[in-house]
Amino acid sequence: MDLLIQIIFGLLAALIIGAAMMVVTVRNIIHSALWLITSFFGVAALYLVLEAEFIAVVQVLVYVGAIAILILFAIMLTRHISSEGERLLTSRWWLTAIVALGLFGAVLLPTLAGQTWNIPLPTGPAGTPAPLSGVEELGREFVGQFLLQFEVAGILLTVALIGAIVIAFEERSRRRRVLTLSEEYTLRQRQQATAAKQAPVATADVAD
Amino acid sequence: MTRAIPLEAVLVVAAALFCIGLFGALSRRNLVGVLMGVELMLNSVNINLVAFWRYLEPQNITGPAFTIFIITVAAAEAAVGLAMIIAIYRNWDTVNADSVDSLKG
Amino acid sequence: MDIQRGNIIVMDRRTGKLRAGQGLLQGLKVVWDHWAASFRKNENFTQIRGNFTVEYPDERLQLPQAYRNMPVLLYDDESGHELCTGCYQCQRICPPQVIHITQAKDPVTGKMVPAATEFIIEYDACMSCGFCAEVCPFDSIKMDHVFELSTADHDSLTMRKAQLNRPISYYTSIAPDLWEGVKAGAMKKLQGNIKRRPGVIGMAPSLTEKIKARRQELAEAAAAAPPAAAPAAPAAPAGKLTPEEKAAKLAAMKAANAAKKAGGEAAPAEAPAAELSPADAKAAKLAAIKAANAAKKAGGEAAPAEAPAAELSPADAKAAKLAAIKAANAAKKAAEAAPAVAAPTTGNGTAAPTDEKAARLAAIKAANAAKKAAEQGNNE
Amino acid sequence: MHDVVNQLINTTFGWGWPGWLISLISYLLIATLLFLIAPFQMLFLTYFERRAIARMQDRVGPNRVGPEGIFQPMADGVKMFTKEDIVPDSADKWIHLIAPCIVVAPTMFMFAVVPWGPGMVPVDLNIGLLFFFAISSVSAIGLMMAGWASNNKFALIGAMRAVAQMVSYEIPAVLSLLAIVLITGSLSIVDLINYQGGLFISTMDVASVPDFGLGWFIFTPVGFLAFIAFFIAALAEGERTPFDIPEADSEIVAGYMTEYSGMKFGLFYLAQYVLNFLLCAMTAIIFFGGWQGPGVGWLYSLAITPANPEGGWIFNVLSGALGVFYFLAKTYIFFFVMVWVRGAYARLRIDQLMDFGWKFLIPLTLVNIFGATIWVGLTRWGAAEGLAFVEGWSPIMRWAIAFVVTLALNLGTYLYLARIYAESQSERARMDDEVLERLTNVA
Amino acid sequence: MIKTEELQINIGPQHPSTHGVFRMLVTVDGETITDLKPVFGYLHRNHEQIAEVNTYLQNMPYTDRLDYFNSMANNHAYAIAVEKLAGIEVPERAEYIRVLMVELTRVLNHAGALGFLINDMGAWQTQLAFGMREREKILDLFESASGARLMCNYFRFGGVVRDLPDDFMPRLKDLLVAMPAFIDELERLLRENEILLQRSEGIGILPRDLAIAYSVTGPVLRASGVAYDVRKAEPYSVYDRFDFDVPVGSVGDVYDRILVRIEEMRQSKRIIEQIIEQLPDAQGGHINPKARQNVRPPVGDVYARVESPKGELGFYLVSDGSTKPYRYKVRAPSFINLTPLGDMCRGYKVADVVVILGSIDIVMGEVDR
Repeated sequence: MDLLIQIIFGLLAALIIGAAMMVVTVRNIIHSALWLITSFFGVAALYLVLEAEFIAVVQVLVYVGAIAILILFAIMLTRHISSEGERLLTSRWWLTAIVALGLFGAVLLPTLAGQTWNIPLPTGPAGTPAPLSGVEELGREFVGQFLLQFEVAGILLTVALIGAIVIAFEERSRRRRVLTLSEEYTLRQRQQATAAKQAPVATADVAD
Repeated sequence: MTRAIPLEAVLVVAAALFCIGLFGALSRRNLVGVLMGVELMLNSVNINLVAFWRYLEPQNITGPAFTIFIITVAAAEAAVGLAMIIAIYRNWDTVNADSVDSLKG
Repeated sequence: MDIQRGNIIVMDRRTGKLRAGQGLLQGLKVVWDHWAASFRKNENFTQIRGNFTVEYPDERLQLPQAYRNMPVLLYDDESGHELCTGCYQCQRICPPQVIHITQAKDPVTGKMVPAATEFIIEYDACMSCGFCAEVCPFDSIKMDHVFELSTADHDSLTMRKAQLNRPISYYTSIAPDLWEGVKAGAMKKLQGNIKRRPGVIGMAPSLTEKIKARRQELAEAAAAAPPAAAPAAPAAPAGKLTPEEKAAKLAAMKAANAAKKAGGEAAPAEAPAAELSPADAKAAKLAAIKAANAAKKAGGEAAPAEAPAAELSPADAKAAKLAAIKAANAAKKAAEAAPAVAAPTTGNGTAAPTDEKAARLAAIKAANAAKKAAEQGNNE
Repeated sequence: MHDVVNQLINTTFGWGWPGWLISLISYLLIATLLFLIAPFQMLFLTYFERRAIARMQDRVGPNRVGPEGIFQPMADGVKMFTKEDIVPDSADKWIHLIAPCIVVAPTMFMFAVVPWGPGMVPVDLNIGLLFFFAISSVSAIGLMMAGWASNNKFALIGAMRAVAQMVSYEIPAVLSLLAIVLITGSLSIVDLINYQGGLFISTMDVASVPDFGLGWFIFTPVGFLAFIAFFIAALAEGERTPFDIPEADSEIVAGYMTEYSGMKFGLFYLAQYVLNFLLCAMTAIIFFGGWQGPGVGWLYSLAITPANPEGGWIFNVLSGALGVFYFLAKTYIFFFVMVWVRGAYARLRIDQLMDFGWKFLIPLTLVNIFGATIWVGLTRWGAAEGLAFVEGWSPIMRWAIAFVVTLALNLGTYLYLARIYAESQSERARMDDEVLERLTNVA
Repeated sequence: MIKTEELQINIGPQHPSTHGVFRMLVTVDGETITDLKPVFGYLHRNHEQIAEVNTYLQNMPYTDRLDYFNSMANNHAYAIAVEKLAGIEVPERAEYIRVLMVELTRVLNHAGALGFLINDMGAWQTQLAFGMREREKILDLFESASGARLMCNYFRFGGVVRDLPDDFMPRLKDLLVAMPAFIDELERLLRENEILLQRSEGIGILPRDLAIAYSVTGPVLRASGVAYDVRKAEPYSVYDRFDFDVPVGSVGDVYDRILVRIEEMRQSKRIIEQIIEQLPDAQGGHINPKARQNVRPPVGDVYARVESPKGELGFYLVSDGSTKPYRYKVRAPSFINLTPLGDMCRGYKVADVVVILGSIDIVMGEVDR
């Protein structure tokens, strides 16, 4: 049983890391986004392994169902830029690679050094109640212990929503508006009416 | 579960994910790519939170709760970020980070 | 604007009405009514509900008499004669020009006969306008009711006369009233045309064999009674000569001439007769007899007799061939009898007897052979 | 299933296999069963739809292949399989290939939480409803991939429309379910069904009501409004008329499926019909009690269950059969409604669809959530929660008052929103007028 | 909403809803149309030139193929033109039969057109199936009279090719029983349906003055509020003997076109009822017996027009005294009604294009000729 879980975990870790690697190295931005989705799925599966079903489902719902789709939409709306042949990375990508690797080393080395492998971890006593991750507990805590954070998150979401709309929405006057035939016709009539009002004498002359 | 896999293994995965995300966020030219890197980083943080909750304090709901908050923040960040990318695209006609270098809109 | 006898109605758009889904429910109601009513069959014009489907290959609607699909040619059931006279009216009016007619010619006189030897309609390009049926003065071309004509290729939709022929009885079965209206005139005109058609010209191709068989029966019956009475009466059949008879006569005449040419010495031409079909049997016999007479007249000296038929229709090709072979044999015999070189026997034996051409060829060859033999006879 | 397999292997044969192996075997069995059921549902649904809609149009529909044309879908399937698989030259081959799979996979996943009868649920997740909707949003990715990989303008537009529509209609769907979740207090689908015993009034609201399995949510104003909103959202999610904009054949040919042929196209079809089946099943489960119906509860109480180990196995079979019958009957009735709607209506335009979703359905469902809280307060809360005035009322009285209050609230909201929505449409025309006015002055 | 690049989409010539092989080169900004260029000619069959090498009568079946939905109306216009040119009298009874056929044609055309329009809006054939059901009934009548359902080729110079069969009138009366029910039902389906209103109200508005300027005719013109109907403006045949109203719209959008078509079906039914009343008293036979079909009109030219279901259908013929027209020109309503399409679609959404196109009710056979 343990072996099974270890194998599953190994596969999941490989999936998550591999997909993430593809995200940052693949040339086509759409493929990159699809790898990102793969990575999200891997993380959701990892949550399931960690017995956090609710988080896993929320991960799928929010990351895959919303954020990934938003990203895909953004890519498609800014499509003709993501063409082939352009440089994928910035000119100093090696620097960032060193920074990232260094950070990983800094985190990983102490972990590897200080780890005593294959020693069963101190787990709770046999009668430990099941871990709390149910919806009910979360809901209670959201309106209890974490009320402030909950409110702040709500406000953040609202602000983000409004902000996103404001940023992405063109001002009405700047937006190109295609007049329909009847609108054009009305416009012309009104313009003629205003012109006639402004220069009644001239129109009278023409009429004569 | 907790018997089979040490906490550190999960943390190593999270750290690797974070570093990859960092690399992506710093080195990709495409702004959407940058955003994807940031999403990876946020995911790694979530893994950490869930792992710590599960291994250390399964009776305390704080871990999942904050994971949810971070997911919320990530959603907000993605929405605003992508809106900004689209606004940038509209003004500069590009989504490359190093082409967007003037302060004038 | 003013209009006469009527008003201008400005359509009511019913604006200002609160629309909270009543229209949607109304639509659902209508569809539901149809669904609920669809379990019974509806064949009634007054109803708008119920299942209207005609499950086509199993059920078929009664086509109206006036229905027109593709043109066909009618022939008379009784006599087998086609109503078509090859007058080209339909060919001329046909808007897409898909009708092609070859008018029949009298093989003897070369004159036009009121019948069509070939009649082609390209069904694939026909637009079913029905003009051909309307203009046809002899009511020969009519619009068929068969519409299941689909094929995989265009060629099979080029209909020749044999495929176009339909008996009048078929047409009366699909459009009795329409036929009733034109029957008298059409049949009268047909009788007039039959008189002007020699032999099987103008008969439905599918019927010629049958008709020939019948005629043979009649002839055999006739031949059994007075077998030798006729030989001396060459002029007798003149009135009702069929083209074959004519042809045979012609051949006989030619043979006689050739024999005469052979220096007054008649060749012992052999008659190409007995087994021939009644129509030409008589003629051929006659010819043979004549040739024999001529030969006899020629005083026992061999002269090639030329036998049959110049322009026989395909059906009598067999007869023609036979006649030709016989003539050739006769010529051979004649050549043997005389010190003449054998007349070149023609290759008729192998030629397929199916078409006119071969028969004609055979006849021509036979004639040539006869001529040659005659020349040789002369030379000696 | 686990119990049955365990019984068979360990008790009957006495092989003593470990528990995880038994679990594995039972889950594999269930998965196989569901993977068999799903395509057959799809085959039958296509036939059902074609026949029903033909009847609505005074026709007969397919009736040639087999008795009454029942094998027509098989013939179509054979046709699909034997067709040439065309991949456009400029398509992204791999994504083009895996997109249909990604569309189909989530629909199969969703079967995991659908209960077919009493005690007949593949996995009783305590977040079943959330799982259902989380997974259903995944297929949007597949649609996007299909549209993008085809390298075709129609496909891309269709995919964008499909995804925009799915994402925006997920919100009213989830919000309308939220009202129900508030009442039941659980995200588990099994709990949801168990709540719906009773006779017009749920036994959970009023305990004294006899249990005929008819205490469906549809009989409450909150449930009714939620049902309307959910069903409309389900139509949009399942891309059914009047919301079949992503594959609007009269505008964008076949939407994201334009460049697909053969079995890949068939997979999209499979996904769509299976999704439709699941949405109908969900509607039946959430608002019409799923397998609940007269007799099922009583039969099941006599059967072998963890709570009642001394029951008769025949009652398991009977209650299961009756429950599955009720469930499928309800599901097919909803599918018939989908067909019915398809037969009657035209299609909305994409902007109208968005307007309708965002400006009408979402406010409606939000108000409905408010109604649900009133419902919960009036039927369940007492002095402890701060509602002291309800204390003296009898349960049936509380139920009746809750009914009246929520009915008034929902009806008023509906009419008010309908009016506002209509006004917002004319408001738009007025805005156009303003633009014209401004342009006039500019010139 | 969000500015994107302008995208060019080809709708057609191979497209489910272009009513034939019609191509629209649509430039869209997001979903909004900035430009639409109609491209036609894919169904060009050289109709007018063929007509000039055919005799006058031979052209009759070709006119069937112009607007293959309403072959009777096309026949009528052409017959009137040639009769005017050659001075052929038409007996009264023949005129009644002609008008009867043409009005039936109008009903079947509108039933089909509305069905196709709703189909373009995305309905799944139901309304079309209902329309087609009525159309089939009328076509059955046509078949029994002329011998063909679509390509009727029924009219001849001086009358019609054959008189109505005996069972025609009873069947027609049956049909008239069903027709109001059908029209009412169609109205119930179309008139108040919210989805349909959303799709048709305010869509494709063609203002009155512009409609006249574009020389649009038929229901499209009347929907724009101009009460112009050739049957009233210049009564031909026996149209001056019937009472009927001219429905007009007030806005000129797709919804008005639907309403006008529904009302026109009612008016046609009214005319048919009057024909049934008056037909037994009509003088003469089904055709003028003195009229030669192989006409050789005197030198001259003529323009004859009728109110075909799609608009004013006119034939311009020039005769040089021979049996063939020297010049043959068709004023095809579909073609001329199509001219404002590009302008009408501007500013609307992609989905509206097919609806506007459907509301114009074109038949490509007539547009390309």
